[in-house]
Amino acid sequence: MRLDVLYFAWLRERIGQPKERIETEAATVRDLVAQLIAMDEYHAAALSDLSAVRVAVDQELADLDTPLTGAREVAFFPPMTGG
Amino acid sequence: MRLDVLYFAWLRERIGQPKERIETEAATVRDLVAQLIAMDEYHAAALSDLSAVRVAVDQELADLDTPLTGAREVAFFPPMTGG
Amino acid sequence: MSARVQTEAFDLGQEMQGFGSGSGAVVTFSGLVRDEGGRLVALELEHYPGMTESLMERYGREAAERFQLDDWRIIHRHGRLTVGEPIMMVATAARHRDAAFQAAEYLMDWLKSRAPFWKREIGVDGPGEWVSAREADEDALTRWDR
Amino acid sequence: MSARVQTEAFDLGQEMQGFGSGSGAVVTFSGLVRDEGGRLVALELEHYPGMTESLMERYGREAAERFQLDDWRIIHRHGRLTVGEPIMMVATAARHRDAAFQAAEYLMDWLKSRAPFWKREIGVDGPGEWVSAREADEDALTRWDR
Repeated sequence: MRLDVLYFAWLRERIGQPKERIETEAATVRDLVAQLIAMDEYHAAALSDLSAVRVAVDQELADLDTPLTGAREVAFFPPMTGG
Repeated sequence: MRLDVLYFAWLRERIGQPKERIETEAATVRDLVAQLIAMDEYHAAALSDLSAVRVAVDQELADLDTPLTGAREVAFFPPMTGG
Repeated sequence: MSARVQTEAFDLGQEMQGFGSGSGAVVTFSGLVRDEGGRLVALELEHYPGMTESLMERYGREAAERFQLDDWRIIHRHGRLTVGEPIMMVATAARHRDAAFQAAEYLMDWLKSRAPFWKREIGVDGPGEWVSAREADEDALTRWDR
Repeated sequence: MSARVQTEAFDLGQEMQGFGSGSGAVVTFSGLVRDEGGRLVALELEHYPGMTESLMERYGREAAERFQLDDWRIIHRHGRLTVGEPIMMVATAARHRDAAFQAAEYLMDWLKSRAPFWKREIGVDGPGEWVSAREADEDALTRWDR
């Protein structure tokens, strides 16, 4: 399947782009992270410490075990600092 | 001693005036209340149920046992409803 | 850092011009005259001149110290206030939101049950009852005694 | 009852014109850019377009139901915001003050740790660090899970 993968804040900066289209068979967010980390050193650096990373699947907050069945958009970002 | 005695809200209405000057030897608020109740039926009606009455001595919240030594102004009023 | 008692209306936006600039968090509370389902046309507010002003100042200063406020303002009206009009406002400015919220709630709890104001309802047929104190307002105040 | 994400500044007074008329109690919270002791000149705010708007709407509606609000408004800016400028505001209107205060605090707790916004400091020497999430903000949110 094809997923739009989005990055925000310092994750966007480390990866070097705000968005990319990924061809994947990942069943869960965890599988997708493993695939991204294997891609290159930038992804690996951005996603190495997952305790500092939050994820949303189709614009709903999710976690590593969230399944990607039917998903179209996955976003990675640091803990939110709005308000 | 001479005291200015003030009334607010429905106490003012029942007593029929906002302020009166009272010559008294009352040692405490309780003594003053007894003296006022003895004055006439209006004071008696206004001050009969003291659970619905609050008192301030020289513009500080007080109670029945507060001494009147040196006091110049005593005010009786219902529980506050500001805000 | 000011407390005012007045008959005139006030404008929240105007009062907040420049208020708390330099702070991170500003909280305001405004109390408005409700029509109580069409039963009321106005409220008549009486207060204890002298005592009101000095208590408002004192509690404002106490809240400023307790919650480390950068700024505070209390405005309370008296006289005849028609439905929909503002009765009073409290504003607090602090570094973080927790302090600003807590100080505003503290000042409101205090105003509701310790500031010498009394409200009388003015219905469609003229002056009605004096508003009774809510027991919840007394209870609210005790939560700060810790 | 509205949520807005925008780059433009907003005016608290203008936003509050007519807000909550008919209600007894209106609470507002405004967050402003602090200069952190002269260290900062601005903040740069990034957000997740689409997700932000839908979450703000959803949480506004949830708060309205939970706290029986008569009205609510959430405005959050993004882009470059200079020191002293408003970052965001929340306003709530309810019959009594308790509900209005609680709803405003609930929305703020939520915005601080669940709304997809990220702040970067802009110092006198240019762009600096991304602001870290405060642990206190996460803690604040858990108090509503009762």
